[in-house]
Order: sequence, then structure tokens, then C-alpha cells
Amino acid sequence: MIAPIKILWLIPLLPLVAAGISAVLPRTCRKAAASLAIGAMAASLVLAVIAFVHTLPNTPREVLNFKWFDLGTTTLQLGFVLDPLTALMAVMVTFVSLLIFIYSIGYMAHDDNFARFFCFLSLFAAAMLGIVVANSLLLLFISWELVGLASYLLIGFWFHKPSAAAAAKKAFITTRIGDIGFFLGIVWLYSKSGTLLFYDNGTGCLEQSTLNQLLTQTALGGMAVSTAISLLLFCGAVGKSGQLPLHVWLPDAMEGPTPVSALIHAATMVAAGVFLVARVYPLMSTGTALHVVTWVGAITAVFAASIAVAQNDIKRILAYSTVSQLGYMMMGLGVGGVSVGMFHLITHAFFKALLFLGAGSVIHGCHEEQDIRNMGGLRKFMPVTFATYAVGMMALCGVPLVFSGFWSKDAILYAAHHWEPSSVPFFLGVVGAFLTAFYMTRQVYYVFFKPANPALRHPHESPRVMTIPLAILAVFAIALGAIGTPAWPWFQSFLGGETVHLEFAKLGEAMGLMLLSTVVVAFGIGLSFWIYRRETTADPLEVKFSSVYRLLQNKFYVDEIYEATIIRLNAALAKTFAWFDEYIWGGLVSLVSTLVLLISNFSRESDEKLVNSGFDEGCATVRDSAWLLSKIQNGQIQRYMRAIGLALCLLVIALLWGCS
Amino acid sequence: MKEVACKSTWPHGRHALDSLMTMLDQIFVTIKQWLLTFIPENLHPIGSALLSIVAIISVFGTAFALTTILERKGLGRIQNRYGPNRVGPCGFLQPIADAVKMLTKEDIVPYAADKVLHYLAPIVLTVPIWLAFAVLPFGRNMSAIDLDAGIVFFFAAGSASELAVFMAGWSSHNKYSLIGAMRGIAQMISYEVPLVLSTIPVLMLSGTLNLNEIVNAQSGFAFGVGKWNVLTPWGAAGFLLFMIAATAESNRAPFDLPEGESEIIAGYLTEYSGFKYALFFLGEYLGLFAVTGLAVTLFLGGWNAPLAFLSVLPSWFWFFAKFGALIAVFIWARGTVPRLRFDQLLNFAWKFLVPLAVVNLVVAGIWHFASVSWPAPSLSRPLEYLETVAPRWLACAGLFFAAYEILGRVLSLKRAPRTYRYAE
Amino acid sequence: MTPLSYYLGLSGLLFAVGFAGAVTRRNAVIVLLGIEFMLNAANMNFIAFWRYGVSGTAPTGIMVVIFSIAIAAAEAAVGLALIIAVYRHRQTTQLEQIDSLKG
Amino acid sequence: MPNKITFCLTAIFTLSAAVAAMRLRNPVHCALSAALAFAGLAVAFLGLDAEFIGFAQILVYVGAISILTIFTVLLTRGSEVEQRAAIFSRSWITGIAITIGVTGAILLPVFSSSLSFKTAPVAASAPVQSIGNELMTRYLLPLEVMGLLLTAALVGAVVIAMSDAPDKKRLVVPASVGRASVTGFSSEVLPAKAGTTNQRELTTV
Repeated sequence: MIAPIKILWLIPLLPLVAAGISAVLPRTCRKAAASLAIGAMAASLVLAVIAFVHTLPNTPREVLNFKWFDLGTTTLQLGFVLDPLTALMAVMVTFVSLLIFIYSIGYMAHDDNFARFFCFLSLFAAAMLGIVVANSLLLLFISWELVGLASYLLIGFWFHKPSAAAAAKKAFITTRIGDIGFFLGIVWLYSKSGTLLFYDNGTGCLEQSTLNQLLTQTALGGMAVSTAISLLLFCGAVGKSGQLPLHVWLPDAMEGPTPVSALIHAATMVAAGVFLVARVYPLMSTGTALHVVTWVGAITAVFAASIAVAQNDIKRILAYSTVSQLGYMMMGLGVGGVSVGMFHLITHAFFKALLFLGAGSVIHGCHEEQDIRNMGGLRKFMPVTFATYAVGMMALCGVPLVFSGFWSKDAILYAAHHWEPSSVPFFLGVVGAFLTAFYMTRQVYYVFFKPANPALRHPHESPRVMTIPLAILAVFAIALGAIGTPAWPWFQSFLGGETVHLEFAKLGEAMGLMLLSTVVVAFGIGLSFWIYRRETTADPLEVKFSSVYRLLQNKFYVDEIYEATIIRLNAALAKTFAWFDEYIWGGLVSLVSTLVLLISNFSRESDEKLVNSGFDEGCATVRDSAWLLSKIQNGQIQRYMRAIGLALCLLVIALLWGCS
Repeated sequence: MKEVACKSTWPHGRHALDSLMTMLDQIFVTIKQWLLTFIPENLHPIGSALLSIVAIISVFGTAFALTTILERKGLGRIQNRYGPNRVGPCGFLQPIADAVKMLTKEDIVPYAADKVLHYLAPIVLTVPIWLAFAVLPFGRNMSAIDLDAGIVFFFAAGSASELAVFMAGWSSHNKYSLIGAMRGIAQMISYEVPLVLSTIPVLMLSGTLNLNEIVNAQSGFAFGVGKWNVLTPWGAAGFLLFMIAATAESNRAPFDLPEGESEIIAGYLTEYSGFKYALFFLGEYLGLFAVTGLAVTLFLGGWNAPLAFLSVLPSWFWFFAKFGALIAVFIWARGTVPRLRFDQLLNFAWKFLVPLAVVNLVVAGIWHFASVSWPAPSLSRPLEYLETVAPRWLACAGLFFAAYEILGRVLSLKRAPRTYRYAE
Repeated sequence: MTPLSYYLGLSGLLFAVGFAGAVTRRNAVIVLLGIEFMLNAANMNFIAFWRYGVSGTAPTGIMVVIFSIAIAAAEAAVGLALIIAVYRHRQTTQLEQIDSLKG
Repeated sequence: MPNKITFCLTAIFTLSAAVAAMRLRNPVHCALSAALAFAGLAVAFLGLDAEFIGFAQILVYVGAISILTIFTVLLTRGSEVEQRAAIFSRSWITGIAITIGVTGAILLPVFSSSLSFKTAPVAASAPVQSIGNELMTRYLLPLEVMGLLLTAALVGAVVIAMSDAPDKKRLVVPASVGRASVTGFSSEVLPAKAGTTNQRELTTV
């Protein structure tokens, strides 16, 4: 049996190969492209499951490092790591991706660029899996940027829509701002520790010797170098995971096809930031960087949830909900460690993918209608979609006991409650939970319960290939909660490398908090039903609190603020530089070129008049003598051969004579 | 047929049956040894060679006669008629009647023909083909000569047939003959390339050009099934390529354009009759036999038994059983597949078979390096054995199949599926 | 045992025959054949010297001949292609008529 | 002694085939005798214990180069017999004279050298295995260069011999033979066709 670590590299490689092959396939090979992508993904899933099973009995972390290239005396190493974190993420990513790939067959069935879509999807999955298995910050960064590229391509997939093209650019540039920090962090880390491998037999940058060394050095303001590096790395996570203040790209990214929204902007890619923080957690936890993580997460959670209350686009609501939930994960990482954040990441991945795919199914069924005010009564027309969507909604709201979201969110709140430095994040978390319940209920009410909109013609249920992934995801949205309850925290102990025991006493400790969150959720759902029960066209909140509502509907004017400050400043600077280029530097260049032209003209004149006449004379003489010589060459090849034979004879005679 | 030292791999008998079977297996070798005792010691090399020649000529001459009648009967069955059934029991003496007819027919030489070449052509075709049989191992310790570069010898011996075809076509001084000859040569040259390329994986993996050693490399059993080359992805692919190219090399349907009756009368055979025609006929069948024997040797494990418990039967029996089965496949293909057009024929060779054979080389290389890097554990642990062998298998087969798909699509690019119109 | 000089003599005569053909025949194809004979004569020498040389185990001469045969194949292919191309332009393969390169 | 007899037979066969190849008047006969000479040479190689080279010689020279030559002869209408009148020309006589000189120049050193009466060492063999090993180790670079050369020659030969009008899709070798015959057909068929159309026109007029 080959050790799973030896074949770990196949997990990202298979989708990459699939992407490469389908990139050169002609556009008409739709079936081939789709089956290639799905086949590769399924194979990756099998491998990931093998790796996961391998890590189940608390096997120690395994790494496989190899040399990439030598640069002078420095050797750049890349590597792969297999630990519970990797295995878990790999299974999650491959599984969700596989379901979404299958779903895409139905959703993209009428698209001309079907093959290209699957090529991009495979590329994305390959890059994401590359992040997951990387044991080197460098390899992680390469995959990270590939993920960015793939998401750019996929958001702008319908590039003929100006809004999609703009959204793609926005996403790419915004995340790049975070990546600058990330890259600076990598460079700094490399210069300080001399290695970018995470784990390398005690000398990796996440292992104790290096951490101690980083901790003792200080950067500006008395901050430990490790804290500074952590904050820079966190910049990257902020960009990718849409945390405040770089969250603006995520809602716009909903311009892409819905499977893309589900895959990239709900389940996997945005989780990359959270995963990054979890991966470098040993580095993060050495200093006070986790405080920043907690605060950013908590503020983002409430901020985004409050915006979601006043949105009308079905996918945008989900997008802001994603931002908010990512904030939760960050907060969980900050207050409770890797297991708390990752648990929410996993559960969220499933129910958010479910919600997005459900939304896609709704949009598909309503003929590309996205405004929830124009929908209504779909409960009857799309029973499967409704049922699964409701499961996802309840999981997201955290309806107690049955749904996975309840347990993962509760774990975060529990950890926040016990956080020493401040109790504000806990209250922000509770407010966020209330807002989540409120806006999700509002959305579900508008889409499924409100009386049907007569303008909506023939809404229909989606095909089997789309509803089956929904059902599978729904099962997981419920079932996953069971592995991380306080009574049986298998998940947490798996990540921590401990064995698990069933203790109902633990449940009692968390009981108070569970009751509180149950009340909050119930209140949110109830309030929402009560407000929206009347069948009015206008939003009751808009009527009552119009100024607040407008503020929320315009997303706290963040885009506008950016427009007025950063972008305008940038434009002004660009204009100045353009002016400099055109007049100052351009003027200099044309001055020099005029001078050169003058000199060369003079040179040409002297050449033609003086030098050439002498050459002409000489050439005539040479030509005359060459005419005589050319008589020998008469074009008769056999005469040449005879000459060669004669020469051979003469040579041999001369040799024999010389010898004797 | 000559013994190759006494390195028999036969497990020496525990039972009387075993020793009896060993004796049966080596019966021809023993007979030859016995016959050699009658001549003086210093003439042994010549005597041995003569005995081998006599044996080969008689066996394959009989096989020729048998194949003609079986082919005619088989084609008859495929075409829903009886085939020859008048001479002898069930028509099985038809070859003798044919021979008598051929030998007694008038031998006509056209007035304008180049007499010498016209006379020499059938001889040049037939004689070198016999040489090719010399290196084929027909059974354990049964090959006429044990050449180090056996397969090169085989192809070298076969290369004279192109010249013979040209001589026949050109010397007849007939338009159809010349066209047939040109078609024949172009086809033989084109298909020689995939033919040779498809054998190279076998040579690569067994590391020798000696046909006896290639057969030895395929001896042994895994899970009771012989370790034949055809049971590996590169071997299966190579076998298919080899069989297709071999069909074309021996000018058989569906690649029988050089003699396409409906187009150019009988190609380069147009001006031949009587005994010379019979010689051509013989030469073509011998070419087919030789190449079939090579296919058996390279891909089907030579004289090795297919299943472990079947190895009690003598080795020469297995060689001729496989040989007969392949000949049956050739007959079947002739009765089933329609003839190609000439440009299709050449495109198929150069744009499909040759690249595919090159891909197969790469596949064989990957297979070799995979088996060196991850050697398969012993057969006693079948699960682990499968675990290491299956990925290698899938990867190699997948690579070849992908190349097959892509090349096939490229070859049929811009060709709409054929449509049929019927009279209304 | 045959002495070395027999083989060298054969190769020398073969060379001479090839040379004579190359010098006297007019048909370009036959001139090319003559050149092939000369090449083959050289191959014969290589093999003979290898066989009669000091080191009978290292296949030195054989290697040279393998490469020489490969070169001969390339040469024949290109040479004959050239003859066909020339024939297409000038409708002849008679060498004395192909003399556009005269000075 | 039997060795010498075999050698002499081979040598006489090879040389007479070579002389025939150089002196026969029909180029097709020349090419076929050349094939014979090449085969004889291969036998001589076998006599020198160079098994692999002997087979390779047959494979390449008889199997490929002769065929190629014959194709060229046919494609260039070279199969017409040369006229005898031109044989004893001035250039022919100088050619033969120089050839005799060259022969002397080669054979003189051969037979005057003491080395040439050396007999062969007993054990000399080059098994295919060792040739393969040498090709992959010491002669790897020449092998690669040779591969490049053969590829270049292949592409070059196809490009040179390709028809000037690439829009006419036809095969390099056999189709041109076929075409010659087809034009032969059409020249017979065409007038009849023209006649029929003319008749039809006349009747309509």
C-alpha cells in the first residue's frame, strides 16, 4: 500500500490535468469536458477520503518535502502536509465541489461555453486543493493566487455583461490589496526564519524553535515580529474571506453563474482565508494578533448581517450572510482556536452551498429572476427546492438541536463568552445571530410564502441533476451537527489529536448559553414573520425606518466612500503621472531623437559622397578577376567528381613517394 | 528442430504422467536427436539445419493447403453458401485438386514483358519468406536457429517481398499490374512502420531481440493466468496495432487494394498464371503465417499455456492452437470488413496507427518506470498486489485510450456521419 | 581464416565500381546508387578493421557503421527527393543538362 | 579454407551485381542489381560476425533504399533505356581512366601493407545487448543527433518532393502514378464527351 502522503499531490493534480485537457478540447466536446472534470473530482474525492481515513486514528502529522530549485546557495523547498486539518478540508472541498460540478451540468446546460466553464471549475478546484495540501507558505501562496485567477475568470464568465466584467475586476483588485500584505508577510517571515515550510522536522516556520526565535525579536512599537507577520498574513485572509474593510467584492461577485457563487463565494474559496488563519494558527497565537482577528470577525459579523436585512436580490442576501458567517468563523478562530472556527467553516460550507444551489434552482425555475420582491408562493411550484432551502435556512439561523448550524454557532458563542480580554464580541455575536434569523426568515417568506406574483410565468421545479445534489447537501446540513456537540466533541478532539468521550455533563455547562441562543433565534424568526405577515408591496421596515433602511440598503455607503476617497485619489495621481509622461519625459525623448536624426543625416551624406566612390573602383577589379575564376565552375557535377578522383590519385602518389 | 542447450524449464516429474507429458512435449527434439545419430559427427550442423528445413516446409506447406480450404469454406459460411464441398470428404481434398490444376495450367508470359524479372518475381517473393520461419520458436527448445537479433532477422527477411511485388508489377508491362504493384509497395512501406513500432514495446520491456528469450520472459503465471504481453495495457494496444498492420502487410482484406478485383483486375498478379501464380499465392499465405507466428510469439506468450493447469499439454500444441486461432480471426475479418479506399488506407497508417504506436511506446515506458519505482509485491498477497498494479494499469490504459480518442476524432474531423438515402 | 586483405580488396573494388558508375553514368539516380556503393565500401572497411582489430569486444566499428547506415538512409531520401524536384522543373535527370550553377 | 571459398563466392557475387548495377542500360534493372549487391554485402558482414549490421543492411538497403530508388526511377520517367551512341564519349574515357587510377591508389597501399595479412582474433562478437548499451551510454549524443538528422531528412524530403500546388490534394508517391494513368484515360474519354455535347448543341440549335 502506498502511504497516503505519497499520493497527496494527486489530489490537486487530477483536477489540474482535467482543466488542462479540457482547455484544449474543442468547444463542442461538452460531454467530454464535463465527464472529465467530474471524473477527476470524484477520483480526488476518493483519494481525499483515503487520506482522511488514514488520519482518523490520530496518526501523527506527516509531511513530504521536496526541493523545487536551487538559487545560489539557497534551496527553495515545497512540500505537502497530511494532518487532520488538511484531510478534513480536502474531503469537504472535493465533496462539495463534486456536488456542485454535478449540479452545474443542469444549471449550465444551455450555455455555449459549457466546456470552458468546466475547465475553469476544475482549475479552481485544483488551486483550492493546492492550498489545502500545501506544506509551504510559498506553495500555498501560488495556489492562493491561482484561486484568485480562477475566481476572476469564473465571476467574469459572462463577460459580455458589463456588470459581470466589472465585478470580476473588482474582486481581483480588492483581494490583491490584501495579498500585498500577505506577500509582505511571507517575505518578512522568510528573511527572519529562512524557511517557508510549515513543518520540517522541527525546523519549519510553525514549529517551536522558529516561533521562539520570532517571538524574541521586536518590530516597531515594541510589537513582536511574530505578531507583525501574523497581522500581515491576516491581511491576505481579510481580502480573500471578505472581512471588513475588504468585503466589498464579495456581494458583487454574485454576477457569476450561481454554481460559481455556491462553490467559490460560499463554500470553498472564501473559506481559504479562514483556513489560512487556521493553518498558521501556531504563529498567530504567539502574540496578540488573535485579538485583531476576533475584533475584525465580530464587527464584520454584525455589520454584514445588518446590511443583509435590507437587500432584495436573493443572491446578494446570501452573499452578505456569507460575509457575516465568515466573520463568525474568524471570531471563532480568535476566541476559541482552530477547532471552533473550522467546525463552523465545515458546517457552513455545506448549508451555504445548499442555500446557494437552492437559490440557483429558484432563479433557474423563475427564468433568471433574482429580485425576491417579484417572487412568491414558490412553495407549491418547487417542493424539493423549498424543502431543502428551508433546511439550509434553519441550519444557517441556528434552529436548535437538529441543525448543524446551531452547534457550530453555539460553540463560537460559548468560546466568546469565556474570552478573557473583552465581552463585547460575545454580544456582537448574539446580535449577529438575531439578525441572521431575521433576514433569513424575511427572505424565505418573500420567496416561498408570499402570495404568488402574477407577473411570474410558469415557475417550474428544476431537473433531477440539480435537485439531487440539493438533497444530499441537505442531509449533510443536518447530520454534520452530530459530530461537534458539546456532549460528544468528536470534531474538536479530532483536530486536536485527542480521543473523544461521550459526556452529557458537558451539555449542562453549555445549557445556559444554548437556551439564550434558542431564545434569540426564536425571537428573530418570530419578529420577522410578524413584521412581514401583511401582504404589502413595500417593505414595512422601509416605511417605518426609512433613513436607517436606506443606509442599510446602500451598504453603509462603503462603496461610495471608497469611490470618493481611494479611487478618486488614485485617479488624480494617475492623471498627474500621465501629464508628466506626456510632456516632461516625452519631450526629453523627442529632443534626443531629433539630435540623433541630425547626426545620422550628416553621416549618410559623407558616406555616399566620399567613401562609396573608392569602393566602386575596387569592386570592379574584383568582379573582373572573379569572372575568370568562374569559368572553372561549369556546373557539370561529374567533372568535379573526376577532379576529386584525380586529386585522390595524386595524394596517394605523393604519400607513397614521401614514405619511400 | 534444434534444441537450445538443455535449459528446459519443465518441472521434473513427480508422477509418471508428468514424465510422459515431458516426453510428448520434447518429442520432436528427441526424434531429431535420434535421426542425427545416423550421420557422422562433423556433418551435424548441416544435418540439423536440413532436418529443421524439412520440418518447417512440410508443416507450413500443409498449413497452407489446410488454410486455403478452411478459408474458402469459412468465407462460404459467412456469405451464406456452402463453399467447396465436392472433392473428397466435405471437400477437404480441394487443395490437391487446386494444386493439380495450377501445375498443369499453361504458363503464359506476355510478349512485352521483361522476361527475366517476370520469371524471378515469384521466386523472390517465396524464398525469403521461408527464412523468416527460422527464428520463430514453435515450442520449448524448438526454434531452427537461436539468433541474438532474431526479430531484426525476421523483418530483414520480410523486406524482400516489396521488391518481388515491384518486379512482378513492373515486368508484366501492364497498366493494372503497375498500379497494383505501386499500391502494394506504398501500402507495405506505410504499414511496416506501425508494424515495427508496435513490436518495440515488447522488445523494450523484455530487454532482448531474441525471440526465444521474449517467450521466456512471458512464462510464468499470475493468479493462474499466463503472464502474456497482451494482458498488459501496452501489450493489448500493441497487439491490436500489430494485427491491423499485419493484415495490411500481408495484403489481406480489408487492405487488399493491391489485388482489388473490382478495380484493377488482380493487381500485380494480372499477368501470372499456372505455377507462378500458385507460388505467389503460397508466398502471400506464408507471409501471413510468419507474421501471425510473430504475433503469437511477441504478444500471446509464444508456446506458453494460457492457464497454469493447462501446461500439461505440450508446448508446440499451444503455439499451433494460438496460431490457428489468429488465422481464424484473419479469415473472419476478411469475410466481414469491406475494403478501404486508398487515401483512407494511407491516412489511417500515417495519421492514426503511427502516432498511436508512438504513444504506445511512451505508455510502455511509463509502465516500465512504474513497475521499477513501485515494484509489485509477491502474488501471495493478492490485495496488495492489486493495489500497486491497478493504478499503473489504469494510468497506462487511460493514457492510451485518451490518445486513441483524440487521434480518432482528429482523423474523422470535418467528416459528417454518413447518411443514406433510399429509393422512395 | 580469411586474411584482412581480402576484405579490404573487396571494399576497394566495390569503391572503384561505385566511383566508375558515379563518374560515367548520366542518370542522376544511378549516380546516387554509385555513391551508395562507395559508402558501403567504407562500411565494409569499418567492419573489417573492427573484426581484425585489437579490441574485439567493444563494438566500435559497428557503432560507426550503424550511424553510417542511418546517414545513408537520410542521404538517399533527400537525394532522391531532390532528383524528383529537379525533374519536375527541368523534365530531365540527365546530369550534364543540369548545369544552372555554371559560372 | 571453406571460409575463403565462401568469402570468394560472396565477393564475386557482390562485385558482379555491383558492376551490373553500374553498367546495365535500363535503370530499373540497375536498381534491382544494386539491391542484389547490397544483399551480397550483407552476407559479407555476416561472415565478419557482424550479425546485427548484416540484418540492418538488408532492412535498410534492400527494404528501403532500393525501393526508394525504384520509385524515383519510375517517377522521373527514367526507365527509358539510354542510347548506346553516347557511351564511348570523351568524358566516359577520362572517367574510366581516372577510375583505374583511383583503384590503383586504393589497392596499392592495401596490398603493400604488412597489416593486411593479419588474421582475425578468435573471439570477437558484438551481441545486440552490448550494441544497445553502447548506444545508450557512450554514443548517446550521436544517437540523438542522428534522430534529429533523420527527422530533418524526413521533413526535408517530403517538403522538397511535395507538389508545387498544395491546393491539389494528392499523395506523394502512389497517387502520381495513378494520376498518370487517369490522365491517360481521360485523354481517350474526353473527345467522345466533347463530341456528344457538340451534337446536343447542334440539335438544340
